[in-house]
Amino acid sequence: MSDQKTADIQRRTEAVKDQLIRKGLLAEEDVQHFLDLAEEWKPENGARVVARAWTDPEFRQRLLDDATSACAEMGYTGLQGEYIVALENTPELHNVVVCTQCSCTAWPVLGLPPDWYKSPEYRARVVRQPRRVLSEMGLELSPDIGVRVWETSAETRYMVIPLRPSGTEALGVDDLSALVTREALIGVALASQCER
Amino acid sequence: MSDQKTADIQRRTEAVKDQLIRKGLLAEEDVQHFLDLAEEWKPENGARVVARAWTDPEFRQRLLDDATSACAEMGYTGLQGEYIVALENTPELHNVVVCTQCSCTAWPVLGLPPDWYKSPEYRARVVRQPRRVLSEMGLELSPDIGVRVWETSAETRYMVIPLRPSGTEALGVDDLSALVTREALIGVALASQCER
Amino acid sequence: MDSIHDLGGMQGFGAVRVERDEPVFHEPWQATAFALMVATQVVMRSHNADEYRHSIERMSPSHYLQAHYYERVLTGTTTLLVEKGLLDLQDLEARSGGVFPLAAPVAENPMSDRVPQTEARFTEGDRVRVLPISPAGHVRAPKFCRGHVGTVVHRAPKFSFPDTSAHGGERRKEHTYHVEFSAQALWPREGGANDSVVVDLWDSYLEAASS
Amino acid sequence: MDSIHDLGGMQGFGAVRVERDEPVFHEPWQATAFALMVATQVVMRSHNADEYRHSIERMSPSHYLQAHYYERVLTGTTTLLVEKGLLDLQDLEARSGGVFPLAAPVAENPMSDRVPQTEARFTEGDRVRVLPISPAGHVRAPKFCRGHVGTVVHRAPKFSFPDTSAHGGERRKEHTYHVEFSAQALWPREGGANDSVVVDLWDSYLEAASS
Repeated sequence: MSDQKTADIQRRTEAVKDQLIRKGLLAEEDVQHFLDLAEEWKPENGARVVARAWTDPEFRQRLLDDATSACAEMGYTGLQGEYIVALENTPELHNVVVCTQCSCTAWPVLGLPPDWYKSPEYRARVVRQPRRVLSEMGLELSPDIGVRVWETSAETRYMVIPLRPSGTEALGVDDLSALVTREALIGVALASQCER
Repeated sequence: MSDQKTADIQRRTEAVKDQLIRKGLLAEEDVQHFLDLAEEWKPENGARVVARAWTDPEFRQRLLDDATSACAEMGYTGLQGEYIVALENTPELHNVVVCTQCSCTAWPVLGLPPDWYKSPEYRARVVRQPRRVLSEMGLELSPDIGVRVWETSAETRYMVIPLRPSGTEALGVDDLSALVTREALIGVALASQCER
Repeated sequence: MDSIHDLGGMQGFGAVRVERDEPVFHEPWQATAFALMVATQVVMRSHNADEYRHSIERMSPSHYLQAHYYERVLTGTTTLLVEKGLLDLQDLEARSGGVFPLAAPVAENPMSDRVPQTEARFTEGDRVRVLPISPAGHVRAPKFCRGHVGTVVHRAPKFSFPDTSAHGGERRKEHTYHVEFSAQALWPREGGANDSVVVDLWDSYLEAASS
Repeated sequence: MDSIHDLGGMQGFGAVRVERDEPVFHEPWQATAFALMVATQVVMRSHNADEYRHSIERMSPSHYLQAHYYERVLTGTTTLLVEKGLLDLQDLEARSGGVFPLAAPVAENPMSDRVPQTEARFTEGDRVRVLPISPAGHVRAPKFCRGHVGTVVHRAPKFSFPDTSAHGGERRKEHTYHVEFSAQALWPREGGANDSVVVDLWDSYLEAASS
């Protein structure tokens, strides 16, 4: 970098896009296509998968055996969903997902990840001090519960199946899915008795 | 850090100094004392040690056996000079000094280190790519010459004894010492036939 | 590549800040940067995902830490487009009205010399040690687990080996394994007794361990 | 502490910039920061050199990389003075007219549990392996040599063990050794055949190696 000032990030982004389109390497529709896709990837998808697993024992088993096809049968598949593994929380074990080296996430079921997931703070600390990070984020876990942190270092994309909150026996799938946030699917929160 | 702006570094420094003096924890003379000392620590000291080693075989041997006392007998001792080791370059081996974790240096013989020595660039790269770093800094070494990088990770403080340039047989100690720069004492340059 | 991107276990960072009801994109340029990152790989096929990840790793550490995620995305993608001659840096700088910082060039000799493992060498329950490798080029074994012994808890399918595919090498596929390391083995005085970290590791990164 | 300060071998950095005829201090505050760093340790004895080094390690990685060397010096020193109750941060911020960023607190449980080695266990020519330690507190074994085998080329005198003295532990002294690692062992595809790196390592960091 010279002593000149760094260009505004918005103008840098526009310059790349404009030049790719001007040279015919990409079309405006290509860009729009992936923005439309990004709208379809959202944590509500993963929440529906979880709610169904809570209420349908056979689906739960299929999800644990082969989450990629179990999610695909609900329509959640595609980029960064090529090999999904579902991690079921139990009263003894809590699962948390991170990508320390970049910010990989199961897009079709979790959506594009939030800024905190992509931050150096989360990526550096959650593998070393998971209980402390979770506590700072509002989730206090008993020392009796083991914490298993899953590092997304290769091509597996993870989703957490949180514990079904007690007192939700009467709820249907739609109401249940409303209890599952993006944070719960990553493992930094529990499924809540209060709706999202 | 809050959203407020970081205070100017000059004002931060003055605030610390003023408060230490106001509280009687330090005196203005204490601060001045170490600034005066810093003036005495300079690469010219190490250059004189090298020139003497080039011309006095017994001193050279004492320097290689116990550089701490050999330097002390010339008056170069004190802070960060408690245990000095002299590294003699040979036609087959070139020595380079670094401190990857902070910026330790033998103050009494080398002086306080220059900014490049303290930079992340030098500290990160010279242990991994010493030939490339030296080359970028203007020192091309034949592949026949081994490079030994000395990492100042504990309490040993190093100084390099560069090779005496050819054609300097007629020079006395003062003229010889003028050929030895701080960079030569660290090992990123050779002693030069041209004066500093 | 031993670069700033390999953050797992690095200390000195503060609290994780969670934004309530965070939008997917905070500003329009972030959406564009995201779409360009995917479109260059999927539509243009100008580079693969491993080259892309490596391009971000090559950013200067200071720039990496200061940049928002989608600035890293744009920087890596643009670096590759410029390196491959598809875009011109001077032109981009003229159009954007300032310096356009890119990532550093690929190291010399970046290609992995790990022996390809076409057949799975390990299975669930096996104890494995992560090799203490430190290659100049792309690698996906995080530093925090290198040299440590863990247990295979799952064998995943074969996936393209990133250390070669990031550098134009032959496409080879290897199984990856979910390897569980006890937290106390990784960080003896910090890790909880019941806690562990599971890392997804290619076969080539591992050797059999007895204990 | 696995922090940004442990830079040896980290990739992604650019060229080393040498300033011709560089002055010892570029601005008066740098001289003051230097003098305060020494005077607090030597005159006030408010902290020792190991606490001081560790205080700089605790700076946030982003601040560390952006700060000039003497800003790191001032930040570490001031952090300790505030932690020890000798200076008040709010007062310093009021006087300096803005935020005064300090280093992060010491980790929980930072004290080393390495067994003290009062007698030298190694001698010149011995092959030794650096233990793959990753302590929460201060340590002076650089990451790039951890887990690697080298040869002792010199035994230095005993010096205070930094991992305990940085955290108020008993003052214990151990020999350090100049341990030579072949460049090809550290970086297989990059290191020159005749090249090596010598690291000065406390006895406790090492174990005997057969090969």
